[in-house]
Amino acid sequence: MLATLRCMVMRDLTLAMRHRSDVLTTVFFFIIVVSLFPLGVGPEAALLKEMAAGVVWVAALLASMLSLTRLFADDYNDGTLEQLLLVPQPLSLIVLGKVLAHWIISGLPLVVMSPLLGLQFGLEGDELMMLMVTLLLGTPVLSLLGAIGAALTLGLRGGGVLVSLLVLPLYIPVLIFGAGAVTASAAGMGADGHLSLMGAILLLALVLAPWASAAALRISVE
Amino acid sequence: MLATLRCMVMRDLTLAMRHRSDVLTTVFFFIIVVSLFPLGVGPEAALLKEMAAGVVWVAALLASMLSLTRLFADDYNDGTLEQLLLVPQPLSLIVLGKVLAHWIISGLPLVVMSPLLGLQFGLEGDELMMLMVTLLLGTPVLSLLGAIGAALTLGLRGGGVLVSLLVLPLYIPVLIFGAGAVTASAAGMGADGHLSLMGAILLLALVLAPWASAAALRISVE
Amino acid sequence: MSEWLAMGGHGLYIWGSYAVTALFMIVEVILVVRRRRSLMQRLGRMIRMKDSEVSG
Amino acid sequence: MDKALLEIRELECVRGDKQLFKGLSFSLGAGSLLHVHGPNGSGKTTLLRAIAGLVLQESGEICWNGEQISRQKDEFNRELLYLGHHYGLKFELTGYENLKVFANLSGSDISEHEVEAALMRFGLAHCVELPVKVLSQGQKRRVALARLLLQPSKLWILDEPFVALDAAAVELLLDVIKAHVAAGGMVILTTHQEVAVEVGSLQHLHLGQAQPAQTSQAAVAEQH
Amino acid sequence: MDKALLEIRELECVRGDKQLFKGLSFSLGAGSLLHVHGPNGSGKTTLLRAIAGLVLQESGEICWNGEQISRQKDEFNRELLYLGHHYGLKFELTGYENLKVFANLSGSDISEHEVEAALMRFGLAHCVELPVKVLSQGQKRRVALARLLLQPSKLWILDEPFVALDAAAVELLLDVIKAHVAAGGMVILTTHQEVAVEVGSLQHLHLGQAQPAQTSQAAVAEQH
Amino acid sequence: MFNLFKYASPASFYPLAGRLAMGFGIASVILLVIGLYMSFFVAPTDYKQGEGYRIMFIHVPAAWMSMLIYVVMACWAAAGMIWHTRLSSMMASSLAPTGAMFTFIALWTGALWGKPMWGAWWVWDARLTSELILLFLYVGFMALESAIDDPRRAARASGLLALVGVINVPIIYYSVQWWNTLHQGSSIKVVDGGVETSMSEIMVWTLLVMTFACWFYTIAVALTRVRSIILERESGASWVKALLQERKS
Ligand code: HEM
Ligand SMILES: Nc1ncnc2c1ncn2[C@@H]1O[C@H](COP(=O)(O)OP(=O)(O)OP(=O)(O)O)[C@@H](O)[C@H]1O
Ligand SMILES: Nc1ncnc2c1ncn2[C@@H]1O[C@H](COP(=O)(O)OP(=O)(O)OP(=O)(O)O)[C@@H](O)[C@H]1O
Ligand SMILES: [Mg+2]
Ligand SMILES: [Mg+2]
Repeated sequence: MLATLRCMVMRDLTLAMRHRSDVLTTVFFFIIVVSLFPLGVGPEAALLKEMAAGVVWVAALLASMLSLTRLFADDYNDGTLEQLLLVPQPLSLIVLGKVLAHWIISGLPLVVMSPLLGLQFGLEGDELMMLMVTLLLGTPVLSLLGAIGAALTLGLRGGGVLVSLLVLPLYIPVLIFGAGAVTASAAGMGADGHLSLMGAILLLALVLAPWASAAALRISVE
Repeated sequence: MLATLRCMVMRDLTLAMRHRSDVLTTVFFFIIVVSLFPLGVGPEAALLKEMAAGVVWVAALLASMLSLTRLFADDYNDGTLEQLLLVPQPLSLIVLGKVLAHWIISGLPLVVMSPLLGLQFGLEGDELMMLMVTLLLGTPVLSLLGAIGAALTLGLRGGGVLVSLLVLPLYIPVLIFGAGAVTASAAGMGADGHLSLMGAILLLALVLAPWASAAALRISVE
Repeated sequence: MSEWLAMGGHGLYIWGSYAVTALFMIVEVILVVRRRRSLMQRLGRMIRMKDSEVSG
Repeated sequence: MDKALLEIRELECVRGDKQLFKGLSFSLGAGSLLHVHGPNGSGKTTLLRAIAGLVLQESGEICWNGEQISRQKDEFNRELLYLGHHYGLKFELTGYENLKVFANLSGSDISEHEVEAALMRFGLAHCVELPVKVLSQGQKRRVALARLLLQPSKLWILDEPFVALDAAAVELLLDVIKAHVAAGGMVILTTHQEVAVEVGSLQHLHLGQAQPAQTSQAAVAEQH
Repeated sequence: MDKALLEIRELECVRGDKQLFKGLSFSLGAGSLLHVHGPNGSGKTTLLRAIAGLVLQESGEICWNGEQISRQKDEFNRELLYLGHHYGLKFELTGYENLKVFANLSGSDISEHEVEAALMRFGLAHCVELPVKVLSQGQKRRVALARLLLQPSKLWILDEPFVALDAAAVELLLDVIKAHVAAGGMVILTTHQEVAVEVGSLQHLHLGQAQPAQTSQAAVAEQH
Repeated sequence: MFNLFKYASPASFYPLAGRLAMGFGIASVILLVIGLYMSFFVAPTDYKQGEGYRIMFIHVPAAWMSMLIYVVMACWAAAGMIWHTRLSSMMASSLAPTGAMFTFIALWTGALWGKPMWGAWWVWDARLTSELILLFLYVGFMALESAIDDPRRAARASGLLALVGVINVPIIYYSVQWWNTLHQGSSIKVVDGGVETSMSEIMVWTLLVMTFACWFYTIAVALTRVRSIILERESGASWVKALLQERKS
């Protein structure tokens, strides 16, 4: 079991490394979206600080979602997915491997970058810490839920936009708790409740999402 | 010449109509992104009103950009693009046709929807009008500039994210003037300067972008 | 009458709500019925064509 | 013929509103080869994908070792190797890496040396280090076919495997198929090319014309 | 042979670090057919794409009517029809719509009736209303090939056109090619299948083995 | 709608659905007429909100229906996934448009109510937001279904989506509490209280009549739609041919 998981993760990481720009571009997209806001909204510091958590989280959502479209699409187009369905291993395990790789490529870098962006918006100390922790808990959920949407829209024209339509509503709880935790801790209130809820969501997604994605994949490949 | 243009526009519109959801999904993506912000930032009316123009414009940028990836990608993958290059018509004309269709599908609906979203953020009368006008001038520019990026990243893995990296910087002037015009008119200052600048940008893009995209396409297909 | 229509100053809102609701419901019913009717026509044509194929 | 390992009973497949075939029954034992014939669009690919479990049939049963394949996906997949119209290769990886991944996932423990030997056998010695993307059509297909030498599957399902191959490679593939059947394996294949696949217990299956009116044709399976 | 319309002089093509051929020269007049032979990876596709102007050559000249094609893209494209490994079809559109778009873009004024006749000729009468996506491999290729009947191009470049076609369709395509050559057209094609393309003034071009060491083989063009 | 369960075969369900649709359609028209009469002529003017509260008589039924329909839809989808009954997925897809319509009506009437009551068309309150998300879920369901050509694949894919989406409903529901403790609650609580205390018996009855009218309307429309869907997907079946022959003669 672990061997299968490792093989899938390594395969997808190798593929990503073949095009190293992939990893960078997700982060850059994240940075650019976050940086667009001050341009659109204007430079007032108080306003910016108040929006900070929301903007960073929304950008993380979008960045993760954008990179989603490619999660299964390449494998689908070149026929590898067909072959993966025929591999004598549980499909949900294979999906989990792919999701894990996706998170390492597109989620983890966001977590690492977030304090820098928070600084730009005037967040400090604890708030930065909280921003990072919520992203650390939240981004895997984004990848996991996103996998379901990506699997469902496989091979459909307009998949990129359709996947966002399907997936963003599912992301909303994560967004609310994630951004809420940062705001709460900025306001001096405890954010433990938020964090434990996010942990629960992560566990739930970890159990259910690979299974649902596997079912969706079987439907889509037919 | 006009026949070629019309043929391309009709072809792409037919393709889009084959999947009517395509048209809807771009709009919905736009709506969802705009709606995400209050969820992340919180429900305070004053704060929201201040961010309104910026948020709507950033969402328009992202929506237009997301649908861009598909502008040439489908044609490229199934080999039609190769055939379009071999057609005895100026390539920039064909590109212009595709861009026009793209705008009708993904830009125009945003313009139509924007007042409704403005209302949600508490904008009123003149500000709503201004938001619509700036989007009407700005979204064609987004499609035109985006085409260059889409053509350059054709066939590259991770095109979706890469295209944003190339294109977003080009979008920034449009964003600044567009959102700026709304803010200026909300603050009671005239926005004529902004608007005429946007008109100039539109004309420039209309002349140069199809030509640049055509050149980029030739490079990408080899 | 016009006083009743004004609904104590809230006329626009109330009638706006009821009118849009009525519009949507009526349009939905029309769409559903039209879908059924055109489907029946299509299927009828199909059957007729099959019949003529068999007999001819 | 040995005891039938693969049994198809009263199979019916429908795509869109078109019934491709129905009432299709046959069985296949160890050491036999089934050649599916039929004009374009007659449902050969659909049949092969249904047997591989990639397409749901409308009715009928597909049994492996007496049990329906949908009830024993993992066991059946262990015995199956399906190569379709698609190459099933990651274009960014090299041929070597592609084969290695498949070997790993199928759970078989394959050494570097074996993978190299397989590639060599298919005449790819000088392009092991190139990403599959830049290979020619025929070379891509050779890489995909090299999997045949690596995975110890009993049942091979090959959908037009000879496409894009040059004469030498066709010859080679025929040898590989013959050796597999001779060793008690089973092969189901389709091809429009004239190739001499005479081996073991050979069965021919003819799927009907792809005509609009004439949907429910009887499929003819003749023993060779 | 008539006056040469297409002339290739000292052509050299390189992919990556590999020289596929060099010093390749031949010329082709009206009413002639060039059959390019060679094992997998020998550079046939590359040569055909270079002639179509889709790949830049390393050195050498490709002239049409005495002038380099890169200097007269529009004129040359009007005379050219290239069908490669890819189908070049929009999978969401129906066969009819696909053909109509190409006909429109190439500037030829083609009636509905003619498009339908072309599809009919290729045996697609019953699937004109289906999106190409759901067609079988062979049916897809038939749709792509139906363009041959619609566009009045002089030079056809066909890269393995017989792939995925059943026997009847191969026969039909041969007829179409023969008619084109007989009417003074020109065809360049490659195929690994054994098909009898004996027509007009037939030329064979053999590209060398795809061996690592042996890069710069002399290409042999023999007159039939 | 549960007793229809034993009619799992489309052939036997089709004629039954026709009769049921007719019955529920007539009932809903009668109830609508009564309900509208009560809303405007029987129910008294509210002492606090004046006439404006009359929007309630469509707003609340629409909001309730929007949520109920999603849950029912997800149940049908689940039944379809588990028992592979073709009819279940057809029922699910026939409910979606009506559900989306009621969601939109709830949003629209809420907005029109909000302007005179709160002075704003829209506030980012949790309840309002979750209703908006519900609309997205409906639209996503329909978009996915229409994006897939093959009807059987479309049914299975959108069914899976409906199931995944329904997990989201309680999560959204509970997020209300978390959210409101952070940002001081909007006026909806106050208004709620106001309405509730002033809710006379006749108002409750009016509300009930309107709710049942909407409910029956939904059933009638969904059944009519499912009849079309059955015919579309089973157009090749022999019973459809027999039925059409019968109609023709
Ligand atoms: C766009 C704005 C609005 C939306 C999306 C909306 C949504 C909803 C929803 C989903 C429900 C059902 C909730 C439940 O049963 O628990 C509901 C019920 C209700 N809404 Fe609204 N609403 C909006 C505006 C308003 C306004 C402005 C008022 C009054 C001033 C209002 C008053 C009520 C009342 C009285 C109920 C019934 C509460 C109950 O069941 O106890 N709504 N609304
Ligand atoms: N949605 C649909 N509606 C009608 N017919 C369909 C639909 N989808 C697929 N088909 C038909 O089903 C058949 C699929 O055939 P399949 O791919 O199995 O053929 P094949 O025997 O492999 O042909 P080839 O030799 O060309 O590969 C085609 O005739 C196709 O037109
Ligand atoms: N980047 C590269 N580095 C080295 N070799 C390359 C590179 N790109 C392409 N090649 C080689 O160039 C050749 C391309 O051949 P081409 O596709 O023209 O062959 P072909 O004659 O059409 O073969 P087939 O019969 O298989 O279609 C292949 O041998 C391929 O390995
Ligand atoms: Mg096939
Ligand atoms: Mg080739």
